[in-house]
Amino acid sequence: MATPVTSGLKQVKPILSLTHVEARRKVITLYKTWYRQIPFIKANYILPVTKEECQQKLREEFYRHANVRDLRVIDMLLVKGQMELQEVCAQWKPAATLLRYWKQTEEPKPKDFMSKFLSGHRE
Amino acid sequence: MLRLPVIKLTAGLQNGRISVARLHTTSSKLQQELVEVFIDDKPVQVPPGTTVLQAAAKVGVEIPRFCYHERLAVAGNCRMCLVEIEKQIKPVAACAMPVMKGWRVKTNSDLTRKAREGVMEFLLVNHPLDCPICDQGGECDLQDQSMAFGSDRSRFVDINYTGKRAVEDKDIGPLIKTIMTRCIHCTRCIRFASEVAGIDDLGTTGRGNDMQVGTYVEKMFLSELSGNIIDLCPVGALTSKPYAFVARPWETRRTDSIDVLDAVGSNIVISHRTNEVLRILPRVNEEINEEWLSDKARFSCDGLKRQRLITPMIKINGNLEAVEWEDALVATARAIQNIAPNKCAGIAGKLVDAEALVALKDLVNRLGGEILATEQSFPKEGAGIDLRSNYLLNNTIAAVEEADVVLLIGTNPRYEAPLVNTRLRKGYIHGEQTIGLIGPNVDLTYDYEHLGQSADIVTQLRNGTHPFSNTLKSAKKPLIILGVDQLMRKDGAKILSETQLLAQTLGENTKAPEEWKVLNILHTRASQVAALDVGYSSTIEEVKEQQPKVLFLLGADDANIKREDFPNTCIIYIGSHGDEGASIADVILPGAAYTEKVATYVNTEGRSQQTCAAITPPGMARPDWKIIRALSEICGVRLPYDNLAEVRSRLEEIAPHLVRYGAVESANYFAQALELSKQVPGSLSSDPLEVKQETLDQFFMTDAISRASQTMAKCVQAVIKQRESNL
Amino acid sequence: MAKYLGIDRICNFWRTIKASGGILNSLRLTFRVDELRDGTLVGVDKYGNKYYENNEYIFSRNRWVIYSEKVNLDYDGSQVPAEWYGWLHYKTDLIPTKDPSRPKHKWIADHKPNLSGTNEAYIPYTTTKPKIIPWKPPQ
Amino acid sequence: MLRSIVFSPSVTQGLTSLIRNNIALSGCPGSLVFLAKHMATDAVSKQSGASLPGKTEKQPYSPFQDTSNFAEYAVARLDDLINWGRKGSMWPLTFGLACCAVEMMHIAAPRYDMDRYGVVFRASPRQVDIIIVAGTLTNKMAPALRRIYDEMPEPRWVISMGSCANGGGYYHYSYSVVRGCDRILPVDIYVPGCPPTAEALMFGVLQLQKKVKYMKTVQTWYRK
Amino acid sequence: MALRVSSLFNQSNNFTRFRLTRFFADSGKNIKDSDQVSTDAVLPKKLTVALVPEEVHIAQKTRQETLAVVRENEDVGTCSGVPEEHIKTRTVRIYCPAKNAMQSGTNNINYWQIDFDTRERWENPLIGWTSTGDPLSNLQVGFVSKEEAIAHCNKMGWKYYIQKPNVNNPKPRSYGINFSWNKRTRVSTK
Repeated sequence: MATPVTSGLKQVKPILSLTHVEARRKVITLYKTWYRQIPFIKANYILPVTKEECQQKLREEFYRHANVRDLRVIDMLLVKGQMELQEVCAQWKPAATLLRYWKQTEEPKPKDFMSKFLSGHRE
Repeated sequence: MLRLPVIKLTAGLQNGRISVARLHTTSSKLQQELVEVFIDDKPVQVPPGTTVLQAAAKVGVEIPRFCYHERLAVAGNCRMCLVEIEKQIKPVAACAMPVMKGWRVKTNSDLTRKAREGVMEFLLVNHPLDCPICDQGGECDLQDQSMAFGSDRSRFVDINYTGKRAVEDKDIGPLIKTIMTRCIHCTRCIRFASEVAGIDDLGTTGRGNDMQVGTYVEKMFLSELSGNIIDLCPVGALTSKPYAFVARPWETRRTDSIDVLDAVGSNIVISHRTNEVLRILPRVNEEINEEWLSDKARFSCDGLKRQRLITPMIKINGNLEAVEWEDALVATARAIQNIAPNKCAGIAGKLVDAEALVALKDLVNRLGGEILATEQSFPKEGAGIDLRSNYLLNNTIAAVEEADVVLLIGTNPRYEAPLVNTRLRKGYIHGEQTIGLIGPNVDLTYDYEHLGQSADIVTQLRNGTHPFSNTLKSAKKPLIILGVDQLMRKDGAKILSETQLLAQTLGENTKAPEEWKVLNILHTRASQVAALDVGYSSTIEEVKEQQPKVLFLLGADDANIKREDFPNTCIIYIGSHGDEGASIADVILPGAAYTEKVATYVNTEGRSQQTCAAITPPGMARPDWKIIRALSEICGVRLPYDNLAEVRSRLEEIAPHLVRYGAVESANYFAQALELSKQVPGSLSSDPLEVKQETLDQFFMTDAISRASQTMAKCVQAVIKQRESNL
Repeated sequence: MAKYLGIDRICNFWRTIKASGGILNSLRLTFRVDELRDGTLVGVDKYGNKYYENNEYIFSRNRWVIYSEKVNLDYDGSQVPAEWYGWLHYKTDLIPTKDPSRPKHKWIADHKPNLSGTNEAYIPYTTTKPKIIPWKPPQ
Repeated sequence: MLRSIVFSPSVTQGLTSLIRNNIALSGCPGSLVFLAKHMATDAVSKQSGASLPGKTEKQPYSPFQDTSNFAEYAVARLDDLINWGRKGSMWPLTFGLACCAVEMMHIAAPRYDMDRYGVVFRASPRQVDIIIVAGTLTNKMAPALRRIYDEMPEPRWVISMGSCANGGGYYHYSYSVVRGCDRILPVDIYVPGCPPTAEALMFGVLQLQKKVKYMKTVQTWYRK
Repeated sequence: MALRVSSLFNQSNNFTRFRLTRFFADSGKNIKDSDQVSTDAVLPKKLTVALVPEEVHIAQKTRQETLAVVRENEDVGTCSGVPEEHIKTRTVRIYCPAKNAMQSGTNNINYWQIDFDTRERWENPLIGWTSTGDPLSNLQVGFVSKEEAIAHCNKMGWKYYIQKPNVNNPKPRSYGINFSWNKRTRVSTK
């Protein structure tokens, strides 16, 4: 069961950023771009969410990966975030897909043992 | 999957390399000179006497075969393994030909290919073209090899099929369906029957085109291992009767798991589809079951679909009624409420996993109860269950075949652990083993010296007053296997201590290696070792004496547990099948069977293994430990684990070896155990040693699952019918 | 000339009405079967359905059935028995009474119309075996 | 109207239903009860008296005969009226999914001419009473079908046409096909066949009419 | 209003394009060595000149030459798009597939494989086949060696355990023992 933790370092070809400082700068840039884009997104799509909710969600999505340390993973996430932004700005995504961030239609899965036990065979 | 060809290629090579390396280490030990041969120009060093086929396998070259099987004797009659050897005029049967120094074997030359094609053509001339209705289709060696090595066109011109061979089908029992026209006379089944199963019932009659495989007279193939000839058959001549026309191999999902119907812990593969177990196949594990599987493990899977508990039930007005989980749990909790300390007990049954055992132990302890019993009691005198060496098959199953003298005390391994018996038979045939038996005179499929049925023969053997003791004392690797049923006797502790003393004497006398252990206990219940490891030390009698207010039956279906003994007790049954236990219960909480949960089982040698969940528990059934965990929460004594990983860490706390899957945690402290056992008072009683399963019909139905199985019931009937007939 | 002026149609119309038993009966029949046609009565089956033919109509309209009075407005296609079905659908030109090759077995069952919606309706049942057979507690 | 009767060799089918309706309506001088009565037992038996020879006992028009008092009688006749209206103008939505759809087209064509029963195809679920599921319903289409069904106004009926819609048919063992549209919708009429002929579908529609005739809308309300 | 929205949109579009270009410009099309020329070709001349300052060019150049230092165990799981639930709660079994008992071929088993713990499956009421909510239930990846499989699991962030492979140690076989007089291996039936 044990997962061995190897903590050696290695040299790799960077994807976008060379250092963590650079990566951080890029993340903040991406965040700001998204943040400034929110009013326009709201204007383009007709979303049943407020600006504050959007900002909250944006923050959530960025903080979800707050513990990522690997430079290249950060870069990949940056690229993905950028692609996402592009999709939203150009309205390639329909509103319903965009609303998936809020998971409104998802039934929350039971979290504690008893409700899991009573609701079914969930792990 | 695209990467697979590459993987195969590299892995094959690597495999070859590993084998060679291993060979070198052994060779340095044995100081044998090795023979160098070249398989397709790849050099390989093998010990003399190795066959060409084995040498080829070492470099990862597979030679096609039908009759050759690495666990059976060489027959050399299918001729599929013909290969060309340089400077030899004729192709050579690789399976039977020992290598000579410097031979250059060509496994893919024109001559070889032509030879294979010819053999294939001969086989197919008389083989029916009924692949679409054949159960072997999709996992048939003949199909695969005719695709790979056969000719792409037929020279068969007899369109009226006047000359095509047809053979009458045989009836050899309720397990094996025979379609003898498909037989290609590889004789694997015959060799299995006579070598491994030890029953010379199968054989050939007639010659040439008239040759037939079958029992000479129409009778059932009376073996507890008969299912294996289905696996061995390279074509569809012998197929599984319960599985006939059920599914194709490519549409089933396979899950690797462990068998729990005996204490051997055979590795199995569960074939299932749409949440239904279709069949069970053996999985190779050299240390436990090799490639075999007992019939009970293989064919009782239809018992998993019958007599199931699928909803919780409560006794309302004297009748058990199906209820929701909430109601059942609350009703149970109400019964448990305000219970006086030590008025709560648990009995664990045959098929319980270690997780559930631990959960129940924790729950009962938290409710103030101390008495946790197993159906199979273990004597408390002496070391009791504190030292593992007291209750394990210490020497491991694989090592049984290495012994030269074996003493069986009060056990019938043929039915209690068929795969241990195959090891004994292997040792008997290939290792010239001498076997002695104290107990009833049963048919063990090999010759043994029957020493008698009385328990004090053990003492006589130790004192040297018995004629067999000389054989035993001169043995290089002696082995004692004590049947666990004898420990249930009144003088069980004494028998154990006498056996320990005898083992100690033998161990001192011989020059067996350090890790060789003479004393071995053979269990019959899959849950027993784990239960003893976890600390289920009481007996059913103690529970009866205590008269608990609440009694948990964790899959306990023993006939000794009777309602009359517990007049004022709330009996809570947790298990998968409705059997003895469920019918006396006040509350039934439906659990999962072994194919439906990830669970830990410890086999008789102390090897912990885990089953995998193949299918989902039916209806409202839940894995057992979860039920106990949920119940604990309702009762207000929450157990501190919410998922499997946490239960397992609790298991690790109690006994770390329980989560070291696949490994045998060998027991020590033999000396201490012996010291403690010397203090055991009492004397051996004069009652003869008895075993529960003496004949084949007693083998099939031993637990809730196999009792629910229709196939097993048919087997019992067939055996009884066979016994009554005059053949 | 009459044809040109369409007088023959009026004749036809009157003839049809006459064949149907007068104006009132014609209206009644039209109400019941939505149609008024003149034709020769070819046969009557044992349920009272009348089969007509008039080859002046184009093919596919020249044979028809007037259902039994018994069923009134609740007629439907399945009330035509098997022996007449073939004639009505141009599988044969011989009506059952004139066809010598019709099989006559004792065991041939009586014709039954489609009984959907009634108590005798066919209700399919599952033939699949249940995957799990639950345990029934002894009572 | 007369023109068409006169100038066709027989009474034009498409218009006869109109005649029938007219007769039915003209027989009713305003009172609903009277109308219902007229349509039901009395009127019919009176008519039959003068009709063709070999008169026998006739099946009454209305299936609701066992009325014990006037109120029940009244609601039964109301039901008759409503049912008569409903079954006279059943508009199906075409849900053509496969080859069955071609046969479904045929019933709209002149030979089978569904219009004479007041059955007219509509393209919008908002305007229809029946949905005819004609063809293989795939897993992917299933949500769309259900959605369209949900959009239909009450009362609504479902005709499942062909083996595939009935129970998966030829594609029963396919991983991507719904094994019968009755797993999605409450089906009223199953039309067997692969594909069913247009005639069979027609028969199905007529069976549905029969079913509608047995509906107890007002009576259920009254009982409540 | 519509006009305003559209104008907003246009604006925003420009806005993003600006950001986008800038982002990519200083992030660089950098992995490949020969990208310097093509970057210029792809980007509009004006934009490149206006928006990509000189420092970026320098950065690009350095990027081509330098290597970043990262930790050895890569964490690809987070950016693989696999739902978090299926990374954190899953256990992988690394094992050598066993030979199919029904057949004697062994060429298809000499590799390592990973598979996942079984999650719930149920019979789908719609089609009658078995459904699962588990995207990984059909994932079986083959590897040449155990180490590769372990590395993969580490990379994806899965917990794993290794099932002990089978040790096959065949004993030499001989045709002759079927006929030996003094051994129990002598074959009685044929």
